[in-house]
Amino acid sequence: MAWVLICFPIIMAALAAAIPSNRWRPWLLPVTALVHTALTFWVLSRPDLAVSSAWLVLDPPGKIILLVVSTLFLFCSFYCVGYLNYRQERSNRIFVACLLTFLGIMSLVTWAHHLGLMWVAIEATTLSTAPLIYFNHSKRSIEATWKYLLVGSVGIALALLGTFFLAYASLPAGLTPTLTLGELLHNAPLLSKPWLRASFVLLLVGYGTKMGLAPMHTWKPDAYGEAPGVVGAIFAGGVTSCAFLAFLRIYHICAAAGEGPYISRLLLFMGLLSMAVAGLFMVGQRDFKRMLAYSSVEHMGILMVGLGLGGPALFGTMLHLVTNGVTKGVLFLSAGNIHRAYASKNTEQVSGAMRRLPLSGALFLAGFLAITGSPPFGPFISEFAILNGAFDNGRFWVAGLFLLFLLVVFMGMGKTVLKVVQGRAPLEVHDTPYHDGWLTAAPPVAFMVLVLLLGLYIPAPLRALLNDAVQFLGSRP
Amino acid sequence: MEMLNALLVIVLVLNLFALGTSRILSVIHIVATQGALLGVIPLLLHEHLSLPVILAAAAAILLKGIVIPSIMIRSLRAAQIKREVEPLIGLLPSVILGALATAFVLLFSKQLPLAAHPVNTLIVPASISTVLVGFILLTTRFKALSQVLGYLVLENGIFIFGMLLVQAIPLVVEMGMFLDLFVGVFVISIITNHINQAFSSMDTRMLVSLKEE
Amino acid sequence: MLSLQLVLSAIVLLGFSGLPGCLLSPQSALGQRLATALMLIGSLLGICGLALSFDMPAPSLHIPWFLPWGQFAVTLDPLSAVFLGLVFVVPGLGSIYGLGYWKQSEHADNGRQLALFYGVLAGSMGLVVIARDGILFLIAWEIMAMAAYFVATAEEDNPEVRRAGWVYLIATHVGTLFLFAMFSLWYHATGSFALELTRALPDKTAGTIFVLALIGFGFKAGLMPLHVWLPGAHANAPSHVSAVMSGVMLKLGIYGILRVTALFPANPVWWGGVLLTVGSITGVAGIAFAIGQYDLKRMLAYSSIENIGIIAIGLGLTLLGRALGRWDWILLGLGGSLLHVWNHGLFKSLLFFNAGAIIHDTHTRDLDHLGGLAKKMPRTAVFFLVGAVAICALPPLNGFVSEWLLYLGLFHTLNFNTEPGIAAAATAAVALAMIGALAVACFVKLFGAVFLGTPRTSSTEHAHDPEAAMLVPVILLALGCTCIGVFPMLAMPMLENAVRTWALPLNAPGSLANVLPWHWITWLGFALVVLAAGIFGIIKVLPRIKRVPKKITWDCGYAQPTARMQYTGSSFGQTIVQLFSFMLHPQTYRPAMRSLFPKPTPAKTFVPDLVLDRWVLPLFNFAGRTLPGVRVLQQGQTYLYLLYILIITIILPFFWGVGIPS
Amino acid sequence: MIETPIHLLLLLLLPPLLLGVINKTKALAAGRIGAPWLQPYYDLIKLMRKGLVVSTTTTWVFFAGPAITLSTVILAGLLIPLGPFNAPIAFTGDLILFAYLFGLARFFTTAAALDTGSAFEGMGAAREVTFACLSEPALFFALLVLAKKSGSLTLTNMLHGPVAVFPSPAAAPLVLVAIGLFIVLLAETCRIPVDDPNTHLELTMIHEVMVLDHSGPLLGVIQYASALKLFVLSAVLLHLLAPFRTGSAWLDWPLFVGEILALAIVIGILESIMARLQMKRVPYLLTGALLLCGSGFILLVR
Repeated sequence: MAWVLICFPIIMAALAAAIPSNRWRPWLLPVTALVHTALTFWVLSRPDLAVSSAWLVLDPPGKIILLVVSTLFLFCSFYCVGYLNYRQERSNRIFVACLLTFLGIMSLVTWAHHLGLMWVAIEATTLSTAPLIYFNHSKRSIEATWKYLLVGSVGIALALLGTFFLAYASLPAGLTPTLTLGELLHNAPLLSKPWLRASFVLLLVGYGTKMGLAPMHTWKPDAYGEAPGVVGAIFAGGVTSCAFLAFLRIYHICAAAGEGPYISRLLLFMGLLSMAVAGLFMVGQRDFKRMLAYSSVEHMGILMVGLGLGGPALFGTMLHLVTNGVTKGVLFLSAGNIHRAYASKNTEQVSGAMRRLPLSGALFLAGFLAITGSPPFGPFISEFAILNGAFDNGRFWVAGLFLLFLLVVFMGMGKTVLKVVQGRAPLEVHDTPYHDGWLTAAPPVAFMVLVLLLGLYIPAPLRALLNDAVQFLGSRP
Repeated sequence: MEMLNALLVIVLVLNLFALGTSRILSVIHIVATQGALLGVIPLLLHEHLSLPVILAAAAAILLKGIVIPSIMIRSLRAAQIKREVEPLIGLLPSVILGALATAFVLLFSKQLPLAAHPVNTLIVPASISTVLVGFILLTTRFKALSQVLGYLVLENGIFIFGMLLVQAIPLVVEMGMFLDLFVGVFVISIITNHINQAFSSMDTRMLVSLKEE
Repeated sequence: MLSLQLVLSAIVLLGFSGLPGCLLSPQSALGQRLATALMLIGSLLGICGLALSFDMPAPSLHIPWFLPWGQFAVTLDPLSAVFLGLVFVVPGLGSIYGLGYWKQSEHADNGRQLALFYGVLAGSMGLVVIARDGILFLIAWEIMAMAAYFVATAEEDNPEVRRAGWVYLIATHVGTLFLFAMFSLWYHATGSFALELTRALPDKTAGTIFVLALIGFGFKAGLMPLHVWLPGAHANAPSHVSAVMSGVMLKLGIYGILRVTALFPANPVWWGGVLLTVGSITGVAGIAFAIGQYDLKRMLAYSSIENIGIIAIGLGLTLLGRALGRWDWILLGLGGSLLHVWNHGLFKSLLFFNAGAIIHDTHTRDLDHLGGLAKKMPRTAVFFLVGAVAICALPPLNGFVSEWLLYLGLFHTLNFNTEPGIAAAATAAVALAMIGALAVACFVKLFGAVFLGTPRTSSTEHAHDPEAAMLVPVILLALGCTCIGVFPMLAMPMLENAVRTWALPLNAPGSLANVLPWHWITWLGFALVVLAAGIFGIIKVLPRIKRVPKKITWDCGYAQPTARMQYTGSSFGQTIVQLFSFMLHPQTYRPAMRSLFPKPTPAKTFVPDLVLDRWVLPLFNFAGRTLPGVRVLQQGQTYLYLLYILIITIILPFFWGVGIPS
Repeated sequence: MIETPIHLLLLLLLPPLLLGVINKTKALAAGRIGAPWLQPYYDLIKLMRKGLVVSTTTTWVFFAGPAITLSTVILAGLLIPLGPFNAPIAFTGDLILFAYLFGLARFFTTAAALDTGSAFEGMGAAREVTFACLSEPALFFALLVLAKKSGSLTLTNMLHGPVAVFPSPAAAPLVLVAIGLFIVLLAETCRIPVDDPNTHLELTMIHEVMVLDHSGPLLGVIQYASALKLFVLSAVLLHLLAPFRTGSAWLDWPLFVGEILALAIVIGILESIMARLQMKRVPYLLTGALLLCGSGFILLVR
């Protein structure tokens, strides 16, 4: 089953590369996405399919990520069709092919239970997404791609070293070195502590680079700023989630090895640092796409904090993966529409989006309120759960800082968003061709509905899945 | 074993050469040699030669020693640029820095709780110091190509460490890693070409239009 | 149970009243009429529900829902009923008023949005009041806050409105974050989000929860110094929105404090002390700042702050009473505050509606551009006067009754002989007296500057009494003020139940209805009216008064008094502003006489907000200037980015085992 | 039950006499013969029979001012016990009503003043409301002290309680309060040193300048009302200063009249030996009163 999920998109990618028509090629995306989502739900409904081999196992966290990635991709794929219709002047062969490949690889990440394989997959996502950032072929996009590649590859290289350390950690104990998650978890307590910790640090930095934790986040604003909005959405919801999953593995091992207190210090430090940095860079941010990038940095930080708090906060963390993913979908897609309508992403030129694009403007505003944790939207539930975790294990300082940074982010982000949305639109923007169409407006609306739904009602299966994930992270086979 | 240690020492020396050389072409050659030498390590490390070991060695020599360097040289030719690297800090200081880092790691490695097998004290320090040298190259060079070279040195360092765990890392994964490395360098060199066309230079100091103003 | 169902359906109706309009065209008046109709039906249903629930055991409803915690738990107890009453009266009247004040046809670009969020605001306020679960409460609370933001910034194409809205947004968000912390701590302490009476918590926890609640809800209620958002938002919102915000939304902050304090079976003395002090400061400072303003609606907004202060004084007395087991203090204090919540809701909306009528015709809020309107809009003048007298707590209107209760309560603290310190609480009565005197000054200034004398500018030329849609709500509110003022005993049973709900554990004899001589209030009210009318009549019918010669004002013999010679509102307030200049810091721009024949230069004086303009904004501007300094770290040099990675990799291991609890 | 009619009679008829006494005292002190005792009555009657001129700018508020002022003062008068006799109207909390009735009067007097649109009257109104901000709290401090002393919230019982200055031991608070109240009385009834009822320099006046435009009956009503106010406040003060009782109603009524006239004489003497304060000094005087009453309260509850 795993192979179908992984290979089908890649085959479709090959097909896309083969199709000549620039206009019809994009339609491969929704088709593939629909099949992929259908398969995903089938797999999730059938526990017996979850194990395909020792290396390919779909455990609860993997299921969550797979669900997020697949849904995100489904909605984005429709948006892509609409978007690429506006960009007929440029060949989308590579774009579509890379997107499809990327879907396959992300599925691989969710299945991989062998850390080496995991690493290969993550590195592959880096490579397959680079052309997406480069889509506009402008000087700026080249620069963004270059930085993304270099910083990303160096980070990933460190992750590789960390993986090796992890394998080596079992040597001093006289065990045969291995990288399969199951075995590592099983003899986690025997692993040599120094190597384990070293590998933890390296993997934190390595996969943290991919997630975009401060101070390894530097590629993020450039990449998100220059890539098309939809790519931003897939990065912020998909790539980061995959990297987080990869990191979750080593976290799991360290927790099983009884390193909890040690790693929680690191995680809290990194998480709060990321939130703080994101907040600082958002203050007075004039480029609303870069602002979204920093918001993504902030939310990676929130995930780290949740992980570091552990216990009751774990549920919130897992939930936040989902809510953050879909909310980012709303923000990036609507931001993309606004960007296109104004042909600028600088708040000096962009204002009055609510009048120029009533739908996208409203969505952008609502998305902002959602992502900053206002009830009744999904992120509120997850962030509040994490806060409860902080209070629950008596870490009042963490809770205080958490709230403080949330406030800073709210102020920094709100200033920019309101500048974009409110006021009168400058006259010249009314003759840009773009107007909200079905394909470009419906997906963000769908995301928004999801966000609202998650804030008021978490479906029982999802809740069960989240609880399983929390259980799983606490367990060791 | 002595053989292996000698090899590793050569690798370390090559690091310092890479730091000290000014012409990009020769740096490429140095890195290529280093890669090829690394390919030999597994053969020396494991006395009874198994298939994965041989394959890994072959792939390493082929890729690190021949394919990637040739790609680099082509893109160097394609880019009609001044052939000197332009270090942030002078060549000599960077050499000294690298030397210090290496020395520090060698001393520090005494503290590391190393496994009884394989009994060799040089592999781990060699790999770590190579990684550090890679970082020094990455952070002190401006030419896109020389930064790529730094990345390669970094990879080499990691590869050395990987040699300890051939049996831990199955062949498929090994190959996957090589593939990634290859594609990575390939894509990067494509991008460097684009940079060279767009900016008519490979100086990454030109690439500062994306920033917080 | 039926009552609760009625109330819930009412809330739903209110909440979605604006929705149909959104499907119609921006100009169609039909949508607005529909919205109003739905609002009114909802309000009527709700009031029926409240009537049914009177003296019944509080109906409640618990529906488990699919969130990690909490459930959909609502209860309709007398305490909620008091606040629900406001929710069902003021917004409904406001939407009628809106039919004339904010015609859909004249405000095509924001009319629908306004109607939509106006309804949402009303509905969410209802939900806030009946919610009995922390999560549900937070959700309703935030919906309310956001809806209020959107209605207050209806005219967001005006930069001033945007600025005011921004300040409001920040303030409300800070408040919400404090509430997050509060509820988290509550959950941590009690193990559930249910808002139900708990066993006594450890003093430290309870105290922290109380302080967090005080700050979180204080932002919404506008307790000083957390009032920063209030004047701007109220001044720049459409008038019926200002009425709802000031009349109802602020009170929900008070409700929050009440609800949270009701969760504890007992409380230490200092809770009461804090509230008494904060209340006194808020009251005096609020009304003093009101006198310093020259903007009609800003004055009203600051006077709202003052009234919140008065209510807070009552709460302080109540908490003090519970701490010392004095039932009479609770009865009088809480009864007075709750009644004042109602009264302020009535007369403040009355005043805002009238202010809206004035602004609607004159297009200015500046007192010094108005004047002499009593002739052009006689009805408005009368109703405004009613509101003004009521808000100054003067007999025979409703304001007096609630403050009377508070005064009595505060005087009761005198006969508490064990601890002398407690009697100091009675000094709050003196603060209340000062507030009263200042309020008279403030509203004489307001009434005089707007309605009396002669018009100061041409802006009042087209002023006239508003149409029926804007007049009917005003009449109803004025009637309400008078009724409560003359027949206060009618309101007492309701208040009594609310008080007993709040003070559930200790329950003592002695009820509001019979501890106080209400009939005297009624009789003296009548006597006052009759006497005044009589004297008025006598003067009128005196033999020589049959025909009164009309001359210009005898300005001490000056033959040509002009409108510009009048005492303006600013000059009227000047003496008091000087008296309180230690607190108000008035700023004056005097014309400088440089040349021999100086050009005409304007002189003006104004009173900036102490907290916002002197502390908060400078702080934020400073932060806004300095924080972006971190950007030097990210100027696009890739090699630096790589260096950061190296550095963090080297730093992180230093967490190695440092102070790890093993 | 004869008390209520007598109370009403005194309340309605006696006040102008106080003015007459004060003026006579001042005249004698100045070495003049002065106007007859009953001059205020003649003035009132004359004013009532005069015609009326009103400004074109005014509205009904202009008439409402005097009417409401008079009615509030009369009601306030009904709450006050005269001498040892109970007030006609007495109920818990009437002291608050007493204070707020004066507030109502202030509201409408000042509104009527602003109604004329004259700078002078606006000035007077501004001063009136400003000084009230200080005298009102002083009054309430006094009320607190009296309530604490007597343990009652009904004016009658309160003033009949142990609140007199000298018979009662530990009277220090009461002395302070008595002085404070006296200053408040002077301010509220616009006597020297706060205000000068018979100057005609508009710029320096408070109360008189507010009524510049009121003529004929309106002016009559206003003057009558201020006389009543003087009477009422003096009656309150007397309970602190002169708690003399004979026990028999036949003697107590005349005794009370004598006391209040004596107080009038005191005021008259004070007015003739003191000069009016500078306008900017008045707040200091009132703050002084506030502090006196306040420290009285502190002394009591410490």
